[in-house]
Amino acid sequence: MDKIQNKDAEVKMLSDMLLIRRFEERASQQYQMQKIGGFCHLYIGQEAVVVGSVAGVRHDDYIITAYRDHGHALARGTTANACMAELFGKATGCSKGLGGSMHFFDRENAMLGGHAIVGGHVPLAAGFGFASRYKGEDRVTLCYFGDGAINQGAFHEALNLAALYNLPVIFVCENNYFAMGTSVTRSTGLKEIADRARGYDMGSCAVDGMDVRAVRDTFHDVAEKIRKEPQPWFVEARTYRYRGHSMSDPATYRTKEELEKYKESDPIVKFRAVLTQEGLLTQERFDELDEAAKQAAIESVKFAEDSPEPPVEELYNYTFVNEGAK
Amino acid sequence: MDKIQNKDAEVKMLSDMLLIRRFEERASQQYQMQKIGGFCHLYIGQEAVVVGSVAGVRHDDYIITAYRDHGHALARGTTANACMAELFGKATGCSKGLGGSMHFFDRENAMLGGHAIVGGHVPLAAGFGFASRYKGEDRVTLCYFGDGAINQGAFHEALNLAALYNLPVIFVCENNYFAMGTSVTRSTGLKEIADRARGYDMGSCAVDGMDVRAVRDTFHDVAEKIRKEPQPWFVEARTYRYRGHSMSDPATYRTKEELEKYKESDPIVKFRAVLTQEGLLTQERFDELDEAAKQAAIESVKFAEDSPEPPVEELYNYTFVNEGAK
Amino acid sequence: MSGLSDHPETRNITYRQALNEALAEELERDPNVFLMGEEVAEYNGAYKVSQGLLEKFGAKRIVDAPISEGGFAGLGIGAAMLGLRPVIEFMTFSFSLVAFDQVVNNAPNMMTMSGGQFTVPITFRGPNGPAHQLGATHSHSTESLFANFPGLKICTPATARDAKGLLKTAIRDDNPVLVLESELLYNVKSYVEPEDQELLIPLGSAEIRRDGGDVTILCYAQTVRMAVDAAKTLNAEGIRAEVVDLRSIKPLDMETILTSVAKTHRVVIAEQDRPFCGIGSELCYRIQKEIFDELDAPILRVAQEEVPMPYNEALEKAVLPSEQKIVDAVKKVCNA
Amino acid sequence: MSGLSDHPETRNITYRQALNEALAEELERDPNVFLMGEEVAEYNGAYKVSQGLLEKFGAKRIVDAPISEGGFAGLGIGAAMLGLRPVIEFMTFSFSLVAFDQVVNNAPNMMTMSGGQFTVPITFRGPNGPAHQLGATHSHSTESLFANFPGLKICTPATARDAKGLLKTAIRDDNPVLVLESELLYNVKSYVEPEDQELLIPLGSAEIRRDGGDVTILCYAQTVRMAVDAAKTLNAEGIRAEVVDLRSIKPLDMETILTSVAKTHRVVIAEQDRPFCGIGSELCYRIQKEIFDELDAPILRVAQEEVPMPYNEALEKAVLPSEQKIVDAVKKVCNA
Ligand SMILES: Cc1ncc(C[n+]2csc(CCOP(=O)(O)OP(=O)(O)O)c2C)c(N)n1
Ligand SMILES: Cc1ncc(C[n+]2csc(CCOP(=O)(O)OP(=O)(O)O)c2C)c(N)n1
Ligand SMILES: [Mg+2]
Ligand SMILES: [Mg+2]
Repeated sequence: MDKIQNKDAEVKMLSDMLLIRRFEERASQQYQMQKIGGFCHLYIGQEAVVVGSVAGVRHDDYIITAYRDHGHALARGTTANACMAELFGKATGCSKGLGGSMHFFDRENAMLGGHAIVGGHVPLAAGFGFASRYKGEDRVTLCYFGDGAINQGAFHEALNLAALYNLPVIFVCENNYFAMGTSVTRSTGLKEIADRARGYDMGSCAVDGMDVRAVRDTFHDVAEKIRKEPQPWFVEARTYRYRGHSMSDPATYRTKEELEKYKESDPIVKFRAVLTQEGLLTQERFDELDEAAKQAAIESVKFAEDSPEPPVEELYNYTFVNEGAK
Repeated sequence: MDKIQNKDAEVKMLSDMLLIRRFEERASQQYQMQKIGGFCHLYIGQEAVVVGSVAGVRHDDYIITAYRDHGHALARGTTANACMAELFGKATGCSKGLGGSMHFFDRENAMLGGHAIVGGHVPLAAGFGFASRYKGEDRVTLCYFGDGAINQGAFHEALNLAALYNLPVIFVCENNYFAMGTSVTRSTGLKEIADRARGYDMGSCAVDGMDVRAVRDTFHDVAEKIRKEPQPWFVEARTYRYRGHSMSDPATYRTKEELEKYKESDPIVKFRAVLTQEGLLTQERFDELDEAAKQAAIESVKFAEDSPEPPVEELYNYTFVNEGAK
Repeated sequence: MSGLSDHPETRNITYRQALNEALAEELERDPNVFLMGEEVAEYNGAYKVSQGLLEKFGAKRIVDAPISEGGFAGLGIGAAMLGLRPVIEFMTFSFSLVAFDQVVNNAPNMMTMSGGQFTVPITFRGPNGPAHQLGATHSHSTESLFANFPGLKICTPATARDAKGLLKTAIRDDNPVLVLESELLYNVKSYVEPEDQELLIPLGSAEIRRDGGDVTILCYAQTVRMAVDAAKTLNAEGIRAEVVDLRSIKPLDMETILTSVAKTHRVVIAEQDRPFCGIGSELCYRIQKEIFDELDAPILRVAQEEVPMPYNEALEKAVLPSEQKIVDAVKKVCNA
Repeated sequence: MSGLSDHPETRNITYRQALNEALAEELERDPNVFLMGEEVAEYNGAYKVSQGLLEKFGAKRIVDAPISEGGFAGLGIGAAMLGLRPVIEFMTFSFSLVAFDQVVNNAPNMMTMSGGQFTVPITFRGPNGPAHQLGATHSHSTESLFANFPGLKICTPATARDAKGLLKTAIRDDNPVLVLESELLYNVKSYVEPEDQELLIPLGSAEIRRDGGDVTILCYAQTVRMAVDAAKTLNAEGIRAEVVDLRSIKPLDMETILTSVAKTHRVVIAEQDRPFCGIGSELCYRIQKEIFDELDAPILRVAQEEVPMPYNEALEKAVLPSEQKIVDAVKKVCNA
């Protein structure tokens, strides 16, 4: 664990979380200014899950997630510019402006997409695991989804296939306790989400998704285990989203008190305190990092604004691969 | 349990199993003579599962199953005539010749169908349970399916819904160890099928599906329990099919020895021995019962042969309910 | 005539409110009617169509479901087999694709497979078709897919009045009916009869939104307003377009369609769906089959471009039908 | 010309065998190709199309799957995104309906949604359309459903030669391709080039099965033989029908179709699917749009009757297209 626990890596986790937070705040603002269309789901509050999990695995391991995907791309190294440009629907966006908020892709960074049909991407993750084994690679796949997705047929079939074929996939349930307005107690009779894995005889564990180090360590351990002995694993990361489900949701289904309670264990505040206490972070350094994150977010808006639209003449260029291009 | 364990009821179970066995033998013969079209899946070997379970519950409890459904209709009281006529595609069939082998229905006997899309009927069973509760009835639903069906998305969603809404449905996995040529060890990583229920926090048990009394008692107990406190339950009935998957399957994927081993615990032979030993059955009585079953099967062929075809003029009568018929 | 605009002195309500009234009235009338779907109860509907219904009818009748479209569609079908009259909301019909097998196999085939013993009086409803920049997976027009299956009825209200009258009729129908609403119309107001006046609009009756003798524009749902606007624009140029709102896709009101075409001899179809094997193709076949000799020009359709829906606003606009595209198509068929 | 009958001195093999050769050759050629589906390996295929492949290529390349069509279709799509070239067998395309969302959302939209970063070089194959008395849920013709989605290619081989040549082309195509086979054709033999001769048939090229100048019969898959037989019958009555086998539904070979129609001026479409928004409706739209003035009679289609498929043999026959129905339709358009 030495390598991932060095000071730079720790500080990088903090700055990644800050970047996501600041980026999402800007996205929210730009959405309200109607610079962004369609649906827009913010990741604020959940930053430690993706930052910790990505930090715990290799950069060439595959990741895939649902529509709440800005954080996943940013944590993987997609630039804020490419992300904001995507929200603006610009040609410089990470999906060339064709995907939008729910469909961030970044092949270079092994980010295999945000996907908008709940549960629909989980079988794809089994396919990545299958491809890894087929090719003899030792890459693992991280497949993120929400607590609401575990009741979809596609989820079920994919988990059974992964268990049957021993595919190296970590199924990551980001349990933020709500699927839109439906609390998790109203979507399944299960008391512990991680127990769903028992129906597949699949290893599982739960982790405090507000504690970035705990997340990183859990994923590192699980990933190294299944890299050596290919098999799927189920991780429930308990977290919370501060904002509504999407920009149009006032989130009246939960109390202010509940939200405030979770904010007390804010992943950024908490991790900042830990690093400070351990002497790894000064006030100045934190301010620098936060300022850099804010600047990157502001800069991304400018970049997106200045970027060109995808040309209408190219409308038909993305339906079929050119016949010649074998 | 007195009522269901009286002598007549016990003998009735034996004669029902005999009727199914003899009916299926005739169906096999008639299929080979090309009197029956489409697919045809025989229930031989599994008789104790449906006969025992149906004997354990009330006659107004709902049942629904997959395409291997001849036994289910017969056990419920659909006549051999109506069943054979259905196989022949005749207007006197239990589904008027429109359903065929895979789609036996009998509303009178609360048999809500054989259904041919693997797993596709499981949500319907949740609907029956929902309707029972909605109407304030105390009927339970028995939903039968094979070991291969537990890997379908529809199965998963239905079980979660049933658990969430506390629906009085017994999900009955008739584990005959094969889905076509795929042994159950090759379709799921699970070691015990009943464990799949753990992923829904649903009560479950396994029963020897070759022992008709054990099956009856299990279903009686589960049904009475969930009749009082509505909730779903999962029962794995371990059984074996003697024939190929369908009439066209030579079943080369298993050994003769394996088949012979299971035949040693043949549900009819076993139960006959028990009844004889307990003094509830004589040789003569058994011969009578078997003869009656054989006669009923022979008679059903004649009935089917003599029955009229559904009139071609009625082709359009079964697509929409007549507008007036509210 | 058009029924699309406000009525000065009478009751004008939104399409959303009209659907809400239809649900409330049918829930009130028949205790076997219940509403099930994601977020329909406590959240009052993702698009607020079921606003207030939980409060009024309670949790037995207004039932929140987890994200298991196939599961609860099938649950509804099972309940319908036993005589309940479920209304199943798909948050959008794009999500009906994960429930496809239930909707196309279990609902429409049950009557045939059971030799008439079981029928399925169920209503599936929710918004259908593209909204604003929702991308490739969230913009599906499902009408032609479902229309391909015998045993399903389908309607596509374009106005508040039709939304109310068709939904009420659908709920009372003893067959499976799909009510394909439109997110983009939820906020649009139009005249609807007072609440004390029962409003039932039969399936299979088209409505002429504007009279004209030069060309027939066939349209439904989102394209009705575009077609009426196109007709107004064309009028200024001396082309009088008759605008026929199909209102139901199945059954189709061929009589109204053919009467119009026999008068105008020219047809443009304005459809919100994808072209290949879309609704327009079926209309075209039926019209030319029935009154081939009446046609003075090829039938043209204005549908989506044949690409997965892009997110970018300008590209999305380029994909979708529009007033301008309808105008252009009409001019083409009129000069032919 | 017809390509449907045995070739006296050369190699005649079954449609099944042709598919098997196509799979074997492509598995041999490209290590990234693998075959996955229910019973494809140890059982050698429910319809024996994959006979011997497990033995030859091993369990890594020929993979049995549980009854989880959505799951393994999606698995294949994921693997294809990473450069493998999966061939996914649906035991029949009736079962593709439980995998519908995967096939229509994840496969064709990925390229658009990712701005071109990911493509999905996958082949979905298996028998499609009615076979013998399989009833309402097991007789689906899925071609028009999938054809409605931009981003999918679809072919429908009617002969052993086409089965081989089209499947090989499909596997090499960098886009998702559906190869819709036909259970009723698996045992039918016809001429196929020797195994040492590479056979690739491009998608989007129709084949004229019989020349004629009086009427064009458009057909594909199961209806090709019916159409050829009908043409022979009609010939005896002095009507020379040109039989055009589409071979691919997407892309459509409009050039061949239009050339034929421009010559004959009359069209009958013989399709195995359900009529409403079926393939025939699309063909009709395109033909009348392109060469309206060449048409001397309305286009007629012979498709299934619009009912869920009944089990009874006579009723099933009444539902399906037939040589006789084609003959009758041709006579109608020729007397028009
Ligand atoms: C199949 C399907 N059904 C419904 C939706 C609409 N929908 C989008 S997100 C969402 C809630 C998902 O909740 P969860 O899985 O917990 O993820 P979270 O939003 O909390 O990240 C729903 C119902 C959808 N996109 N896909
Ligand atoms: C969705 C779907 N996929 C595939 C099939 C084809 N099929 C019919 S039965 C069967 C095997 C089912 O096995 P199991 O559930 O164990 O039931 P059993 O035949 O043993 O009674 C398969 C694959 C189908 N009917 N439906
Ligand atoms: Mg959630
Ligand atoms: Mg089995």
